Amino acid sequence: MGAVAAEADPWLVVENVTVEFPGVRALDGVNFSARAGEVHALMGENGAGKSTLLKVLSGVNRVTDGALRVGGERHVFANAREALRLGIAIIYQELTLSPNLSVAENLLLGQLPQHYGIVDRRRLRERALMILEELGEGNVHPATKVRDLSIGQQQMIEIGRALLRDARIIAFDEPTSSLSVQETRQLKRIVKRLRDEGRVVLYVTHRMEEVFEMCDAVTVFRDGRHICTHDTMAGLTQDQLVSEMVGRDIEDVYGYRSRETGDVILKVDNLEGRGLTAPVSFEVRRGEVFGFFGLVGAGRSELMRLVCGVESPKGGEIHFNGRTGRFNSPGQAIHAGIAMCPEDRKSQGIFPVASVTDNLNISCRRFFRRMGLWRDPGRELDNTRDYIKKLRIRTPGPRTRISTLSGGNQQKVILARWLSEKIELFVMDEPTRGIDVGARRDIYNLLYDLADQGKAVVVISSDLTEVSAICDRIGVMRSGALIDIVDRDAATPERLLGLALPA
Amino acid sequence: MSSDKSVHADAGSQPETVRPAGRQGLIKPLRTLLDTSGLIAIFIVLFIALAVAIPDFMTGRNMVGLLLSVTIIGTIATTMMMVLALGEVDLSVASIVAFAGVSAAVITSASGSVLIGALGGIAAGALVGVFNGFVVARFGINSLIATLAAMEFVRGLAYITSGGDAVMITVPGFFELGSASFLGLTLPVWTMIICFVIFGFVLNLTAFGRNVLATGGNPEAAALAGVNVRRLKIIVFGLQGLVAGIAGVLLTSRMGLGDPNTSMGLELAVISACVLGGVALSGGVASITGVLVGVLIMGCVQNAMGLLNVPTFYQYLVRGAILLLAVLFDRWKQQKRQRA
Amino acid sequence: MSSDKSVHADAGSQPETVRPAGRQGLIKPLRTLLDTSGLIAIFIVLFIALAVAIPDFMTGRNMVGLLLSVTIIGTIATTMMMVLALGEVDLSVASIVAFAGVSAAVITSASGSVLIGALGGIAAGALVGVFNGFVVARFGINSLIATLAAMEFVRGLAYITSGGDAVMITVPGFFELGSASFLGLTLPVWTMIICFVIFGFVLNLTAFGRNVLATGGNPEAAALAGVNVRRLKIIVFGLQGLVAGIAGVLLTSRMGLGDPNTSMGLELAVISACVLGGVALSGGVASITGVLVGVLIMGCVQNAMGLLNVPTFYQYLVRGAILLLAVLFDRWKQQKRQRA
Amino acid sequence: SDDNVKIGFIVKKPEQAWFINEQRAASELGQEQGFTVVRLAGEDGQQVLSAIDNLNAQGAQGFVICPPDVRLGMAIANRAKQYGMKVVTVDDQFVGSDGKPMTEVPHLGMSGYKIGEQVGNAIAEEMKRRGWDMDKTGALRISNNELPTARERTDGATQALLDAGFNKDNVIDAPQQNTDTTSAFTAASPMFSKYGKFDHWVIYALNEESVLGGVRASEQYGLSPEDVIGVGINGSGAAFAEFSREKPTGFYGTVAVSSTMHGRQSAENLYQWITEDKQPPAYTETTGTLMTRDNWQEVRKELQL
Ligand SMILES: Nc1ncnc2c1ncn2[C@@H]1O[C@H](COP(=O)(O)OP(=O)(O)OP(=O)(O)O)[C@@H](O)[C@H]1O
Ligand SMILES: Nc1ncnc2c1ncn2[C@@H]1O[C@H](COP(=O)(O)OP(=O)(O)OP(=O)(O)O)[C@@H](O)[C@H]1O
Ligand SMILES: O[C@@H]1[C@@H](O)[C@@H](O)CO[C@H]1O
Ligand SMILES: [Mg+2]
Ligand SMILES: [Mg+2]
Repeated sequence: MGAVAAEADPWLVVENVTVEFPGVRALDGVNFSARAGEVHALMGENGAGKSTLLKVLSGVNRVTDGALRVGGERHVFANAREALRLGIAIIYQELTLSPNLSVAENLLLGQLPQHYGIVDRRRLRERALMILEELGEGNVHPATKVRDLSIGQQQMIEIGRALLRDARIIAFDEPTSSLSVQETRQLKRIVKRLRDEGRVVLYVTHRMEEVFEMCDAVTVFRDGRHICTHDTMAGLTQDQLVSEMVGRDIEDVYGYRSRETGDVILKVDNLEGRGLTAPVSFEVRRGEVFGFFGLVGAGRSELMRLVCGVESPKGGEIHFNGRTGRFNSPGQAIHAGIAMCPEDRKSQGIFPVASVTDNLNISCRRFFRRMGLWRDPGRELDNTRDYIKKLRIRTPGPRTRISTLSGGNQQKVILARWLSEKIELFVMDEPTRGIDVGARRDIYNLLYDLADQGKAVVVISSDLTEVSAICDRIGVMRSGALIDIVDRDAATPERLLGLALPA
Repeated sequence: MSSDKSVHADAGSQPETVRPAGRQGLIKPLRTLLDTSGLIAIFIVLFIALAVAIPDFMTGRNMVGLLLSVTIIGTIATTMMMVLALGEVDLSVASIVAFAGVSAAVITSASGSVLIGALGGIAAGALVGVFNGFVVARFGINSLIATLAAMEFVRGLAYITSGGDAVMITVPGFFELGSASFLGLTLPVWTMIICFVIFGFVLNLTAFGRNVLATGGNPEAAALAGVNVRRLKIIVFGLQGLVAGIAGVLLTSRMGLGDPNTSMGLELAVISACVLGGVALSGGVASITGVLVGVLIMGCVQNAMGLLNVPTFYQYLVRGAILLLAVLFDRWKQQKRQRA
Repeated sequence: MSSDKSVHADAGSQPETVRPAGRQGLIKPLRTLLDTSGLIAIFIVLFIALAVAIPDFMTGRNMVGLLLSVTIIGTIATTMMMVLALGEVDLSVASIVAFAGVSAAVITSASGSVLIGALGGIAAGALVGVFNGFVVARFGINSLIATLAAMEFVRGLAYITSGGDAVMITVPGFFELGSASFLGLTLPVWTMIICFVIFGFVLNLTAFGRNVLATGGNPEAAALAGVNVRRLKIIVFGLQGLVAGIAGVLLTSRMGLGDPNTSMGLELAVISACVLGGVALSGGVASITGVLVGVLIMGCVQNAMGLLNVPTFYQYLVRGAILLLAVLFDRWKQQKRQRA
Repeated sequence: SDDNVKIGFIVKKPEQAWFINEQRAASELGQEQGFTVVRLAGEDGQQVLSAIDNLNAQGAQGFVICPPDVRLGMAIANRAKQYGMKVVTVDDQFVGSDGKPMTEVPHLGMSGYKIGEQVGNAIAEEMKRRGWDMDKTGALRISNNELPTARERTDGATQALLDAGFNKDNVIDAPQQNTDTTSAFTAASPMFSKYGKFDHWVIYALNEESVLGGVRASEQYGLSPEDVIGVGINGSGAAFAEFSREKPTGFYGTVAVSSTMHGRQSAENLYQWITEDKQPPAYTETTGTLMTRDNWQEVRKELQL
């Protein structure tokens, strides 16, 4: 696979590293090494310790025990600056950009070109343009403010920043979870180039295809422990990898179950509004799992935000469950029986300083009131424990602050928030972003259960395999317009992609 | 910043065991107590030290005096806690106290009725609060600047209402409001206690309180989760105005006059008490026990300085130093706990 | 809050292409002007209205007086802008002004040297600033509470240094600092102008300034990208102290005495001027033009009220209303721009 | 004398030189005569009541007070009665619910209005000496209407000027936001440019700092010291600073009152009331002495400032 054969001596060695947080041993005596010129996948369930390991490399997390060797020398990094100086660049799982600065400034943050402290605007622009070209984002202007970019583009900026570090070791933490199809392709090219240049590339992902397509070696973690390393992908099967990750066999992740559909529950007629370039009409039936596919920025989220009362439509009608009319606020929609689980976990989903249980019960706690007056923390806790079990949420307890959970586990809590609502139509925007295979299986099952009960589910997903595998019908959007609605049987990945790509 | 993130969960061993950490089995108030124990510890040590060192400190009459001296700050701190939990701030409270007091005095004198006067004053306060909430929620104006404007404006109203001079109250019944006593404590003290109980309850045991915290933690997420953020803000600011209005009316009654110049700088004292009590200015974090302790620490220090005859200028140094040390110590305890 | 997030991206025809909005091709100062144009428009309209309505307003002497009256707020606002851009706040500036002024007076009188006295005063200010920065950066103490403590403490120091009374200056040369003039403008005015130039330059054109904005926008991101956040904070607070110190020394020289009671409440005026000028309290957003306009609006309003003989009590109303209306109007323009 | 006597001395502005002096003088007297003086601040009604509670907790037998608002008299007197403490007022006399001074509480002080009149008379005399045409003279009244005592003083001065034949229309108000130099400067600045028609100016305010602010603004406008007569009130460092300048400025003089005497005398009155049960006189009025560049050192010594 690799164009340049990997060197014999590992450039990066992690020796017996342990990292402890209050209530959690995130890494437990981990040994691991990676060679220059290889792409090394790190895999494992949510909360297995992948991100923690990367943060040890970048000096963000301190080790309780153990050591790092880079190029044969022992290091303990006190902070991010030191790690950067030693040639380690990380693309973190959560975006770390400064929203009001320009793209160029974000790309070169921490190493702005300067003469005696004065920023060299020309060089800044040139370097930014160069790297944007390389990222395949040539149409992003370097002076654009980062907050005006889509999440995918922001993720690419994040990657560009790491590339500009010219680092010897470069680590990606679930980079593709918010990238579009083209962006993912571009990323794959970049990763390949990095490998060919003889760098150490660490690659964290939950997507099997990527591992088999891009990586030269894979290490699996479970519960903070190193489980196994495959130095070559030859002879390794997906099933084997999955069972090493989750400790059990999963035959078909998607496990689609067919069912009868009922009456129309949602009917959208010629809806117009921000983000849409043409009026949109579609129907969703009870018992149906309806998917929206499209490239990032195709307008799927915007469409469902208009439906769910997050933003107000400029025209068109919405009929839901016997009532006609738009919702003026998400609250109104939820009370009527539509809930939307947002796509951007960090900015739209979690309350970072609040506990898992407060995050989970924020909306549904109205069902747990005592005498209809004050809340019932006991029943809220029961509900939380219930979902901790159902979704295998890895947390020291229901009262742990959510910001200390791993990314995937935070996502599960947000999902549980909506799963515990009493709703008729459930809209999920990129629900499985960053979620491990085992848990995805559980989530799909919960969706099917909802549909079986006669409710309806709308899934927005950029994961082609996922939409085509779990949905009964799929609406494909492109550039703000609904292009076509495809039945499950006709929904081959090629067909969907063909519809979604600009003509 | 980073230190903000970490939590107070106990050290465990096996990550997969999702067992409730030891403390989490305890009842809620006790847990809160432990959570804010850094500050509570400071308070207890301070209190004991003062009681031992200053003979007059622990006397009953001094305790009553101490309580009385923190009533305004304490009462208003309970709603300021809600405002801060929401991620907002209210600088207009001192002006509201003055305006409500003056209004109550004027209305009482004009109408001859204590009830109408008191209600009028309180209503004036609540109105200002609702207006603040409206400006902040409806127009998305930063609350610091909105309430700074209100602070000027309302102080001006207080001067205009009173003509610049303190307004004397002619109806004798009015004085009883401030001095009516029950179980040895006067109405202002009871009001403070009741506010602590009510807002402690609201914050912890109602959906409203949790929504306030959620909104403070991430307003966008809260709106998407169905919280009516706008209404919430108007209500919280309205409550703040209402409570400041009550405090103003009681103050006027205790003083026997509505003084438009009263309580200058009160807003900063109230906010410090809250922040000292662990309320995050960035929103989303608040504890009623913390606020109580914050208020008491500030009151004890001030009281002790009076008893010790500390010269005025040095009182500034002591207040500044205590504030800083208390926060530093709290921070240090938190960090130690994190490492443990 | 949600309104904060939305942007002025063009209503998308082609969603994939994020092309630079037309404005972004323009040169920087012009763009900044347009960005803050809401406020600049207000200012221009206000200025013309005042010039037309009040005959004495546009006289050269009144303009000089106006400029002089905003020197302290203006000078300190330039560094406050940096502090706010960093996502922090400094409440201790008024105390620093007093302390630096008193120190300069005392040192000058003791040493007999104007240079030593002035430098001593400035150094006192810078020291307080560095201390603030250290407490905030090293211990992660919330800057509002840290500088509130400093505000008390340093005011106390000013009283103690001066013995509570205004300190007279025995060296005549000291008065020249405040009255030395060049091209018809005195040193305090030049100092303000120079501060605007320097900090405008620092904010927009230096790596330091961009790092300040980046840190304010997302401190974690900045730290991860290798920005030395701690050093940055200490420097910015240090600069704030230094500049407040300079302002204090110049004030003392202008007034001819070191007054420990001076400038009470200045911190709020400075912060309002900044926020009025579009500086976000949450950090990461600042513009020097905005701050300039904010300072000038406040100065013009105050000056005009004097010329118009507005009764004192109504001045409160006017100040509050202007502040609110200016921010409301700005908000409204922003929203209109977003929709356009 | 009695070792156990403890009295409070509560003032409305503990940071002001005036009150610092008063409290210091009282303490010194206490040391001489063997009683304790507890110095407390009472910047608003709430603080005053706390201070009284605090005194009660310490077992004080009475207190001297300069109240933040004269109308707090009833509330303060009631509180004191409740604790069995004796009260005397200094500087500012309590006003009862009828709007008249509360004569039952012994008072020592100067009338704000009368001290203001002294200022006005001093200005009028100096104007005459300089031979100014009153019609070409503006009077800058730096006012602070939020503070009743300030208003009394400026009203007194204004009245004295009018009585001396000053033209009412030439009295210009410059409201300040604070009581310090800077706020007076800001308030005064626009007035000079607005009323450029006047050749001469007289300046008065509630205290020296504020008058100084006005004088600085006049200098800024370009008026020479000969064309300005500023007269302050109090006799504090601000005035001394100005008098010790090399050259005379527009700050002509100040009506100095002996804060030291006020502090000592009021404390002594109270002490004797407590120990000898000798009720002090209901009203002791003090007056000020005009202090100018020529005589300031002697007056300062005389008044023990
Ligand atoms: N700052 C922290 N404080 C406390 N616990 C933490 C902290 N950071 C991580 N953890 C815990 O460490 C464990 C490992 O988390 P980590 O983020 O490394 O998982 P991950 O493998 O990256 O998972 P995911 O696939 O969901 O991103 C989790 O149980 C998490 O709760
Ligand atoms: N706040 C905003 N202001 C202006 N335009 C916006 C805003 N948010 C989204 N858009 C635009 O609306 C269009 C649709 O975006 P949307 O997020 O709905 O796409 P999507 O298909 O859901 O993709 P994703 O996978 O990123 O969620 C895009 O052109 C986007 O740039
Ligand atoms: O405020 C004044 C003070 O400045 C001093 O002059 C004494 O009287 C008080 O009323
Ligand atoms: Mg992770
Ligand atoms: Mg989307």
